[in-house]
Amino acid sequence: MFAIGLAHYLTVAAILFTLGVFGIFLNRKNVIIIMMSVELMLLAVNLNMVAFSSFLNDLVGQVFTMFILTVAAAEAAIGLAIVVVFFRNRGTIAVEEISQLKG
Amino acid sequence: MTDWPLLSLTTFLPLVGALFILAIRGEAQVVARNARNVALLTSVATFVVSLFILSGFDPASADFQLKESTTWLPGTAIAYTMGVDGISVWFVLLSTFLTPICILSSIGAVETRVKEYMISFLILETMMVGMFCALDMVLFYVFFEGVLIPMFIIIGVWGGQRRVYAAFKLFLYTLAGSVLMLIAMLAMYFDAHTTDIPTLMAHAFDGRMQLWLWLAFFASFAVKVPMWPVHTWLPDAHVEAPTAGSVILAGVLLKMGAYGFIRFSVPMFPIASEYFTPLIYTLSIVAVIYTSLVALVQDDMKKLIAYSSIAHMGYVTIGIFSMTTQGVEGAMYQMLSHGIVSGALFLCVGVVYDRMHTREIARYGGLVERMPKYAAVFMLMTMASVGLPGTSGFVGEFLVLLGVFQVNSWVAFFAATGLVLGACYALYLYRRVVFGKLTREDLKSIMDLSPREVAMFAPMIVLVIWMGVYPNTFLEPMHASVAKLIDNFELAKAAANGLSVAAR
Amino acid sequence: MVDMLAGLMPPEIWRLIVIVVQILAIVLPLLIAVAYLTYAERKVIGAIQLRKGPNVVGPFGLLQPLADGVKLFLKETILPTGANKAVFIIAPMLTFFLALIAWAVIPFDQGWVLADINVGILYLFAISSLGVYGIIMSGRASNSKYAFLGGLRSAAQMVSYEVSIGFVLVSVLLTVGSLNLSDVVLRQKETMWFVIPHLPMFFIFLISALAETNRAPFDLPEAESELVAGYNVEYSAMTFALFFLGEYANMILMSGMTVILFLGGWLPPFDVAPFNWVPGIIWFALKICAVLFVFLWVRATFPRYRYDQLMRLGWKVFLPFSLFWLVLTSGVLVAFGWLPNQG
Amino acid sequence: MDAWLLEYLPILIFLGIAIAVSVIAIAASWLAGKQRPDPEKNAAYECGFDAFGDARSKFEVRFYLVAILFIIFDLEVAFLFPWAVTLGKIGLFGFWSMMVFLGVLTIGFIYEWRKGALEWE
Amino acid sequence: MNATIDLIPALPEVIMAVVAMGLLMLGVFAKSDTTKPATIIVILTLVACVLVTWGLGGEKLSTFGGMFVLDGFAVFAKVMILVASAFTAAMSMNYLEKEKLGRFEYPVLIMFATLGMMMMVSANDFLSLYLGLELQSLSLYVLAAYHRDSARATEAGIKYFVLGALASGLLLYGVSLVYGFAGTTSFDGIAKLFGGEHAVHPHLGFIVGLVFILAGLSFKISAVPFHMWTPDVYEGAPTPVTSFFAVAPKIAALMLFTRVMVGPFGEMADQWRQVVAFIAIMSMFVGSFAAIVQTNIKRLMAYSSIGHVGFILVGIAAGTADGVQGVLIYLAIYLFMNIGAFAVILCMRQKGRLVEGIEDLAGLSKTHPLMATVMAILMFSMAGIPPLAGFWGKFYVFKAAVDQGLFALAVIGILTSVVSAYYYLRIIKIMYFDEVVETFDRLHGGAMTLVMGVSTAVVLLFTLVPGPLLVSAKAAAAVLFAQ
Repeated sequence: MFAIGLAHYLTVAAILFTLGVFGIFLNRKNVIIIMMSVELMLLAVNLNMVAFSSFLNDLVGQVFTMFILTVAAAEAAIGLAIVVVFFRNRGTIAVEEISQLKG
Repeated sequence: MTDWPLLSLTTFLPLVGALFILAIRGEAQVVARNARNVALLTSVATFVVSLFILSGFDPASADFQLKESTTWLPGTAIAYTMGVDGISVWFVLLSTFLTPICILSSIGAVETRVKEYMISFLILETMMVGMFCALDMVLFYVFFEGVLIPMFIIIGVWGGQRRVYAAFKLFLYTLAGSVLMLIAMLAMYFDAHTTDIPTLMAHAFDGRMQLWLWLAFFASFAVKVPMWPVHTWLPDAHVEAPTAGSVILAGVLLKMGAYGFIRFSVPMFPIASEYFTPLIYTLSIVAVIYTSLVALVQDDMKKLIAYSSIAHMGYVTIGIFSMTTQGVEGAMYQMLSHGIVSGALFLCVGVVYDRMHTREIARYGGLVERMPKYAAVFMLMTMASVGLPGTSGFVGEFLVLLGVFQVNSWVAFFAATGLVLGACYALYLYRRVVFGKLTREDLKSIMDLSPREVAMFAPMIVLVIWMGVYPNTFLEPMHASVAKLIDNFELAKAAANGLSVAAR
Repeated sequence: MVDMLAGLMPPEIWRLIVIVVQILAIVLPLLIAVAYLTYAERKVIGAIQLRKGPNVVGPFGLLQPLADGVKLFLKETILPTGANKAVFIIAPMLTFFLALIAWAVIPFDQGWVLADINVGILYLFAISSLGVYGIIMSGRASNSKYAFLGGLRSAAQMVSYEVSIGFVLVSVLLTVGSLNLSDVVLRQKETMWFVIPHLPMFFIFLISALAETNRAPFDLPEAESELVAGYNVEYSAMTFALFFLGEYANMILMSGMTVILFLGGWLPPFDVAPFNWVPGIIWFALKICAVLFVFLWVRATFPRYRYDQLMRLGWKVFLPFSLFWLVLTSGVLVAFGWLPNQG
Repeated sequence: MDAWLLEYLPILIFLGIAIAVSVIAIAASWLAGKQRPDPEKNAAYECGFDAFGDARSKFEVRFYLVAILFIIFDLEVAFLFPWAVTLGKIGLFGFWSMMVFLGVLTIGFIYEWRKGALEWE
Repeated sequence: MNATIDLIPALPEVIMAVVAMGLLMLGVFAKSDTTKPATIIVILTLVACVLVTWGLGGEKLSTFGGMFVLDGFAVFAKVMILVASAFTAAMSMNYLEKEKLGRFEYPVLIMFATLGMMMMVSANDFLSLYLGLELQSLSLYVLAAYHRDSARATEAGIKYFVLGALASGLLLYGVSLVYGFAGTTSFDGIAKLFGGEHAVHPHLGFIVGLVFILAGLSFKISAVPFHMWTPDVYEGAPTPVTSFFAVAPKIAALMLFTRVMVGPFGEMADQWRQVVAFIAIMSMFVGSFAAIVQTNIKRLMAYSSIGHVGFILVGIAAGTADGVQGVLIYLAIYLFMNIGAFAVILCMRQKGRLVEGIEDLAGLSKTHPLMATVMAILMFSMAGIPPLAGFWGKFYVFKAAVDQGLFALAVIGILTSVVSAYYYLRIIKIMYFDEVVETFDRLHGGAMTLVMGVSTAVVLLFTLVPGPLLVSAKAAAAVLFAQ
């Protein structure tokens, strides 16, 4: 069959990343889905990092991944908090409702 | 006395006055009175100081004199350098001369926000004087652009009906022109590694580069002069500006462009100047004839004089680019004369405007009956504007025509045509305003010139006649500098030709 | 992985067979154990409440679990109309197979471990964290208010105690210096059962295990009086059975972890003659039984906690305390140079 | 494939078997039991009423809060794992680094506590 | 393993972190509201940190295994950031009191955000860069939504969060690629790899990573085409927060941008110059044209800041020490111009309520002549009219661009600056030429007056005494190019 090499990891990561980006831009429904898309992007990055780390025999990538995970958690926490206060003010988190400010 | 930093003193003295005015507090009436007094005092003092410049100036030398230099922007070759030569010294004096007159003229005219008005004017004076004294390109630019700020405020706050439009137009036109000049200056800096104007004059720029640089500078100066077709801001600005603003605009600001041609375009880019001379001629002639014709059909006094300014400045550019001694000196003379004459004409308009609050020519007529003194002053200035021998205007125009005739007789011919047209519109204006029957009711009670106004006009009258009768006083200090300018120009031209011959 | 399987030669195939057999050797006894745990539970509670418990099917009711199983197997599988069908079915499967595969790293005796990976504790921690998904999925997919609330409560409760469990694990790790579960036991052989130095942690772990498995007195998610049956209210037949099996398998798993972490795993209580004749796996099983008995005992005797009390206990008592204990442990170890693998 | 990955092979197989068992169990039960669905039977349980409204409604924000707190603390545990294992090697420096980290964490925890994030009812 | 770590280079950061956490504890345990004392403590700490940073300046110090450096460039940046934060913190006190939004978290968040920025400009590794950036961003997300009962503020928070997170994602993806193809995340390491004798030709993946990093950073500096969030966030966020956003984070992000571009990627200037130039041009265009139609002054300031970023990027595109010097000068001046402008905006109160319409400024020169003068000077300066300071920022960046032969860039830049002059003038026009509609409340707060005074003084006097800033900017810029 075929060997799983770096390229495969990178491809998967690239696909995940693209999905995440599209999720942010094409999603018209719910802010939570946007946040999940962001997480997906970070996941892709982590995959990249770990793949490279293993490939290069260098630990920095994995350390980086740990930090990304942590920061992503903090980010998710803050994002959720903001979404919650927004929901309290507007009673919805539909994306098309986030449109008071424009110009 | 000579070891004083006279030029800096002249430049920044008004600023000191402005600071004083800023500190004035209290009741509106008191503030206004004090602000006027301080401003007048400061500007007169500045004029007096500037006279010392003249006395310390050696007319025989073509060099820059009274030079001051100090480091300014560390890490670059850009320094604070001031100095005057036979060309710029007159402009410095013109500026310091006109400012007190402007301030005097606005005493009756400006009643609101006097404090700010006076501050603006003093800042404006600093910028103008500084610009003419600057011997560093960047310093020049700073002052050159800085003029816009007070001018914008003056027109915008104290101007007429469409003042906002006029102020924006003035600002954006001139800014758009001059920013290109900034790029050109930067390019020059990297080519010559200096921004010192005298050094740059000696620096030979590459021929191709000269063309670009010349165009960039042209963009700025042509707007400022203003040359056709970028002159459209001027009538608007003049019409909407308060009287004093118009005086300064016509008297000094327009000269900045022409000064720029003499200071930068011609000596630094001789090859390009040579190359573009036909362009200048064409535009200038179009300006002279076209604007004269336009002036004929104006029914707003100020607009008419504004268009006449454009025509007069057309002579100036023709004179400069004729590259003959007579031509350049004539251009210089024309500028000085125009500075005073058009300033005076605007003041004349201002005098009646202050009384009647209209500038429509049709609203006047027969003023001579009620205002004989005014009619006399107006007459003299109209004559000077037309170029009657014995007035300052004659000398300038005559010299320009003389100069350009040596180079290109067709240009001289068309320029002379402009003269005739100039006589038409000026006299036509005068006839409609001053002569005829005094029919309008509201004009019947109009007052003649007040002592303040007489004081305002007196020095101008003296100068106009002096310049017309004994021009040598004013031409003498120019000779050396102008001669040097032309010599260098010819030299550079010869060198370029030689080069191209060698290249063949 | 694919190419590895492709390149398999006979020895590898042999090895594969061994692995499958090993797995079956874990799964089948485990399922039986689960079945009899339910039986034991009913018997023990019955005994405590002075009842007999199941005694009809088979001798002493010993066949009762089988009968229950057959009944559930033959029942109709109900898929609620409003449910998200796929998720609804997957949820119990997830719960079930997570409960099973966690056993892959449990050492039953010295070397008796299916996958002797170096990060065993991390693996267990990860798998038990995933357990929340089954519950959340079932709660949401059912589209029933009871299930939804039950699922939420259950999830919140599980994650709350998971944090304390994490800190407890780290405390133990500090004394072991390895993430391998066999090493944990061996380290206890070198020193002593960790229940002695880490006594408070032992209790915290035990109680957290109760909460983690939604056992009484923390069985709020299934609180019949409030939420009918919690997240699995809509389930029937085998889907319900899988939840049930998974839960009880988890219970055994938590007991097993307790034993490994604190009670010396397969080690005999005293390494002297009569005790160390008995094989390790017996000791292991016995200890698990003992812990399981505690589970059942607790259920029979303690009243149910209120939800706020439950959360307070987790966040305001266990978490700070286990954190403090963690700092204390590491401090002591560093200060006295008792750290393992010093280098 | 690296040798150490082989250690995970049993887990993979185990996973396969476990999934297979659960799928087979449900499928077999589905086939074995009599399937006679009807609307009443398939309706969500709601104490005898017909279910009204979508069950996936708003819920208490505290559940979010718990989830968020969990994420944060669980991640810290993830940091603690490697630290705990290698504390012997990284010595005092490692110890104090983690203490600083835990100190920061504790400050956050105290803040949450005082702000009432841990209160129920 | 070296058991000790030299914390001296990070001393200001350590102080700030400790104080911030202390304030958090103080606030949460105190019986009464501690917003005001906390703000004052924060300001004092920031000022103290300016001194400490200054004192540490000089030689290049590095710590945390080379991930954190304190060189002249960082010192310059930090001083600017600290000054900006201190000023904005001071300006917000009055607002918080009036709007009854005082919560002690506000100053603490400011402090944390500032801390993040300090980390950013000292970062010498993508790891520390990321952490600094995120600490900053996370604090800013919260600050944007600080007014939690306002739908607009929370919406601003959401928008900022989503796009900020997206930007972080892009950045990280780029970092992961760069890491993979360079084998290191250290700036020095990357620079060494592609410079010097054994320079390697960068792999395509590396270039892609570079582009992603560029895009991610462009989001943070709100350069076109990644600027969409800026106007909304500026408008929606509480005004003091907007003023904070407009200055400190922007400085930090731009400094970071500069360091990343000329540091690790300095050898690849040819690859990124086109991109940066393009972004610069787009930003200048959008910044000048889109601002013309704005009616909300905060929105206008957003577009104005986009335009300024475009001008600053011109300096970066030059990629020389002169260019960086221009960037530093521009930023320093930008700092004062913007702070002053926001001080004025914060004083725009009618009947106790903040107003944000540009038209509300009408006739300000009659009712509040001093305030109008300040605003006019600042607007002229922003338009880049000499002799005001704003001109010099433009002068220096364009000088660098012309030096590098980027004439097209310079010409476009300078023409857009004329366009942007239009809307700055419009503000002056409204203040000076238009009639009063409704007058503002009397000016309150010494902090505002102080900020206005200081910024006006800087803007006015810079031309007279340009020396100190120019010299230090030159020195700071030289650091990045000293190998």
